[in-house]
Amino acid sequence: MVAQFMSLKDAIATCVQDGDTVAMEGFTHLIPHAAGHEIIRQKKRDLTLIRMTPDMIYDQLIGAGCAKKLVFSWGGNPGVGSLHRLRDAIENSWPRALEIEEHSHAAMANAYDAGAAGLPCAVFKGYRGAELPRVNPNIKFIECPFTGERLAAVPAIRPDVAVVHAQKANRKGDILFEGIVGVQKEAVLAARKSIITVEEIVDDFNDVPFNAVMLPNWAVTAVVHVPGGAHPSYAQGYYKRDNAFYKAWDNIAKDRDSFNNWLDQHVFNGGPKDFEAPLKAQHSKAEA
Amino acid sequence: MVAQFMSLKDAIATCVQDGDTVAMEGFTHLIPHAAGHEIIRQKKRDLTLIRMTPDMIYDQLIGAGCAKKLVFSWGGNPGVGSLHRLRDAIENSWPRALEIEEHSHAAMANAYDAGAAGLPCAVFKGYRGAELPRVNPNIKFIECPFTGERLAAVPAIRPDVAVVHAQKANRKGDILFEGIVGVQKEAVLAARKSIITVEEIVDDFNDVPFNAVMLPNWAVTAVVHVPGGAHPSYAQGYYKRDNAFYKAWDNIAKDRDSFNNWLDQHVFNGGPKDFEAPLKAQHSKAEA
Amino acid sequence: MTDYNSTEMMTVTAARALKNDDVCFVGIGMPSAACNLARLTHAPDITLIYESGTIGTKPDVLPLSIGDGELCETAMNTVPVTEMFRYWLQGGKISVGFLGAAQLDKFGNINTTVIGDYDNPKVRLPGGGGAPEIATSCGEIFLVMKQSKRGFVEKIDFVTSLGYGKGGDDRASYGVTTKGPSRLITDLCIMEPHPADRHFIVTSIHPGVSRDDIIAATGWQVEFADKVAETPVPSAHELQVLRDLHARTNAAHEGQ
Amino acid sequence: MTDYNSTEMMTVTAARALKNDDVCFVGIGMPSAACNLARLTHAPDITLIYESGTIGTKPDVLPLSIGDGELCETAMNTVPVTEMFRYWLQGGKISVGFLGAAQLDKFGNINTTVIGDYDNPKVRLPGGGGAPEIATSCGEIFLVMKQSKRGFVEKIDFVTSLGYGKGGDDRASYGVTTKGPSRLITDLCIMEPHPADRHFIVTSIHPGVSRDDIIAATGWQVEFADKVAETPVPSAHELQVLRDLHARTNAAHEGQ
Repeated sequence: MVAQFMSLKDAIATCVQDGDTVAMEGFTHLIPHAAGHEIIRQKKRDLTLIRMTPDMIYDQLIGAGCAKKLVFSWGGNPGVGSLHRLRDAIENSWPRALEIEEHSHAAMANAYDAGAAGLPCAVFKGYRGAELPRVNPNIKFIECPFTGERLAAVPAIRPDVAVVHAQKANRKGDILFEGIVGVQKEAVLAARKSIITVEEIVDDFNDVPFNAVMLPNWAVTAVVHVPGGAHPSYAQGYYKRDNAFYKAWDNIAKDRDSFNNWLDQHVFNGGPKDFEAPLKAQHSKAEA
Repeated sequence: MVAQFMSLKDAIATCVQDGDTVAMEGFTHLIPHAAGHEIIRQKKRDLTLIRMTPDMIYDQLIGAGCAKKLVFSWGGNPGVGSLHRLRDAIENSWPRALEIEEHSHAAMANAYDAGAAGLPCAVFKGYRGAELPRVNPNIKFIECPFTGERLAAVPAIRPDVAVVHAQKANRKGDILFEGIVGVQKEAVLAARKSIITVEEIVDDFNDVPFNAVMLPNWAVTAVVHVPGGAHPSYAQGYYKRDNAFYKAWDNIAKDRDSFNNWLDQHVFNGGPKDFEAPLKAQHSKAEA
Repeated sequence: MTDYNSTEMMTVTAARALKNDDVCFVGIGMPSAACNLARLTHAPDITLIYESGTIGTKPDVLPLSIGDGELCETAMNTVPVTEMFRYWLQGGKISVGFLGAAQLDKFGNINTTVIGDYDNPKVRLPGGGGAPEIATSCGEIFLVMKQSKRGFVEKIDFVTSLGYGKGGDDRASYGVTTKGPSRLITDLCIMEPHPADRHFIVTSIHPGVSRDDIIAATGWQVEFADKVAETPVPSAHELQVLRDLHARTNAAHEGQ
Repeated sequence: MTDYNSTEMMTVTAARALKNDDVCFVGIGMPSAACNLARLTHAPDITLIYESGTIGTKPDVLPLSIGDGELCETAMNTVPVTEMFRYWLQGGKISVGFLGAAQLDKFGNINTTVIGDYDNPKVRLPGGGGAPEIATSCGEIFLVMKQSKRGFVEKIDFVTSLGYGKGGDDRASYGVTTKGPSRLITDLCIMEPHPADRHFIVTSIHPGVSRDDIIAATGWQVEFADKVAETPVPSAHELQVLRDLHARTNAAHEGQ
């Protein structure tokens, strides 16, 4: 069950089925945008999308009608404002109704940790005095059997598929993450199947530090070479966050028509190769 | 509350009191042997000693009469055999009776994790069908509030003092661990006070990888420069495990008199400077 | 004296509340500006932690998100997000957390979830993110928010994060042992909790602001301390550092 | 044919039980020799994991402890011990665990804790270490142990780690869904669990060993399969690799 190298098209077609629970992670850094576009292109439907910060990537999937449910903890465009497609789905059921399951970051992080650790639930000091437990039946409380302290519990996250972006794979399919590593490793370990898009495939990892954040090839399903595949998010050591595009997204997504136009132009008539372009532009600018 | 640079003598005198709960960690690698000797020299008494693998370091402390209780999960000399001083204490109460609280590795690792995470207990899939829960009242079972699955629970480890050895501190007192990092970071974060002995003090950590295993100076109490301080354990990048001494320990510790002689010669009439000697010998042998 | 606007006054006042040995959980926006201003002026050794996992970060420009590359590049160490929330926040290692809100009540309870009914919202806000556990796990909380009748309300629509609950000892009844929102810094004044009942009391008014200005911008009945101080104005140095920081930030974010 | 001793026979037989795509949790001593022999012969891609946190290690000499520097230096990655037990072992990522014991019963339950009474032991053994959770979390367990009446007993003094419990479906009654001890490899034979009752049955006898030898070295009533195989002897290549490994190991450990 060692990782297979695949095209992005084949990886999504093989690993993601309609109705699946999908966690696409990356905490600001290394967000798998190219994979998100491919899911939209393949018109996957009825997905339950899990992600701490739904962000532009899920704004796109939700606006494109791929999702029936969202599990999340903070649904904004960081430093910019609202996720308009997410709000339109929640407030107006456009393009379809969206069920939500809302948590705090601490709950989601613990739930990924529990998923990776093979536990049915995460136990943590959370939600004390907060109102989410009233509206989310997946938040319960238990007592510490030693102290009697009341602790929050949430179900472990065990997605059908995890999709993440990393800097490097070696030729065996082992994966290396560097920088802000978020919950990606946990998401992959918690999932039944996983797709890892990477910036680069290298011969070996001989120069990697002992305690680097890595995944062995036997813990991964598909490895896909997609240079620039995190754009407009970033890949530490490769390219920077395209903050200007995050700001521009506000206008693109505000309006259904402009969103659909953008989708037609950049997703339905696009492909993973397009992700190399902004990367090259950034490089040539840096060199200029 | 930033880390203080201290002598080993002052660090132990300041941080370790009679009756304290002390966790000296290091999983085969980076075991703080020099600090152990200093605790024996200062004749600390009635300590509750916590450690996954009591190993030679606790064999010495127990044989020297420092401990009233041991919390542990595997009490042998790895690859060699018994810890004779530990067995003499349990089987014959020599030099004094030793209370034991016995766990599995998984339980201890989870209990350190829970201690670092500020939780009162650790919840994990453990002890299923095992007999330790019959003899250890600190093992209980709870039910997952979502699935009903039965899960083990143990109290979090929250020591008064954690003592660990690391490769490097910078001049601010930030700490770097590399290689087999065990549960050291967790032990320090779980403890009220901590002593870190280090191989080397460097000007800065500019060349350290983003995701290295580190502790910031404000999470540490005392930093002590003790080159060779892990011997006969090892420090990756500095010196190797002295496997021959681990084998020799079997004979030294087998007999009470030979143990006491060893203690007199190497501990009561020794000091942290002695730990540099085997290190130099190893270097000169390597160069020869 | 240099001219300054009310946002600058608020930012500088928030920055001054931070000490050199604080370990601070930083949110995006004003908290980030205030924390970095503190670091660049009176608190050079302050530890800034962003929930993306960066510990001891010293960014040259303010991040747009909580996970810009600059945060990692300048950090002492970057840990997984799971570790950040488990060992560092829940583990009680953070001395100060900064929070803002869409709605706030007089006990410092905050709403960043919805305006209106949860299941049928008038406005869907981003949600809690880190706030529910930041509010209870940090040593103390500084609230920073521009005053308005819409934001400072008698009853918030949703309790995203706990302040003093219903006041008095209510916070402790949830098993919370941390101090809670010890300071509320606005564009008009500073408020601090009543020692027993825990509702906010105005303890310092920014220069040029009247009591009526504060009352007009607050949805609850405002209470003033017996002795109300005048908030010290920003120094020329603080303003310069803050404006340089914003100028660098704007240049960096637009330039991409 | 090359001469070999019974330990070599046992080690080679254990090594042959491992597959190229196995992810194996390796204990010190014989399991370590068997796993590395497999890696150096028919299973070059096998993933060896030591509980010290090293993943995919390829040591040139056998470690004395489970945490020698060689393990880390040759590993693909080294993780904290907390992560090893939480994400990798408990997370169900390990296909095979190797365990030995001081005492073993016919259902593969093992004792590495005490001989005699727990509170008043005749012999205090090292204890469970990783074994209680290795026994239940790995996909399957290979038991490796030299046979003797003292070790292979009708009733063990302490159940350190679960095998098939009282037999039949008892293992599953503890909520355990993994396969359990699917193979017991001794210096005399191979035993495998009865498909329903789960007690061990001799399925293969090492060359030169008689049924009486096995019976004489077993504290429970030995059962033989209808068709008992003869265990294939070690090849010259396997013996050479194993002996070279031990020679390198002895030189390395004595030379310090």
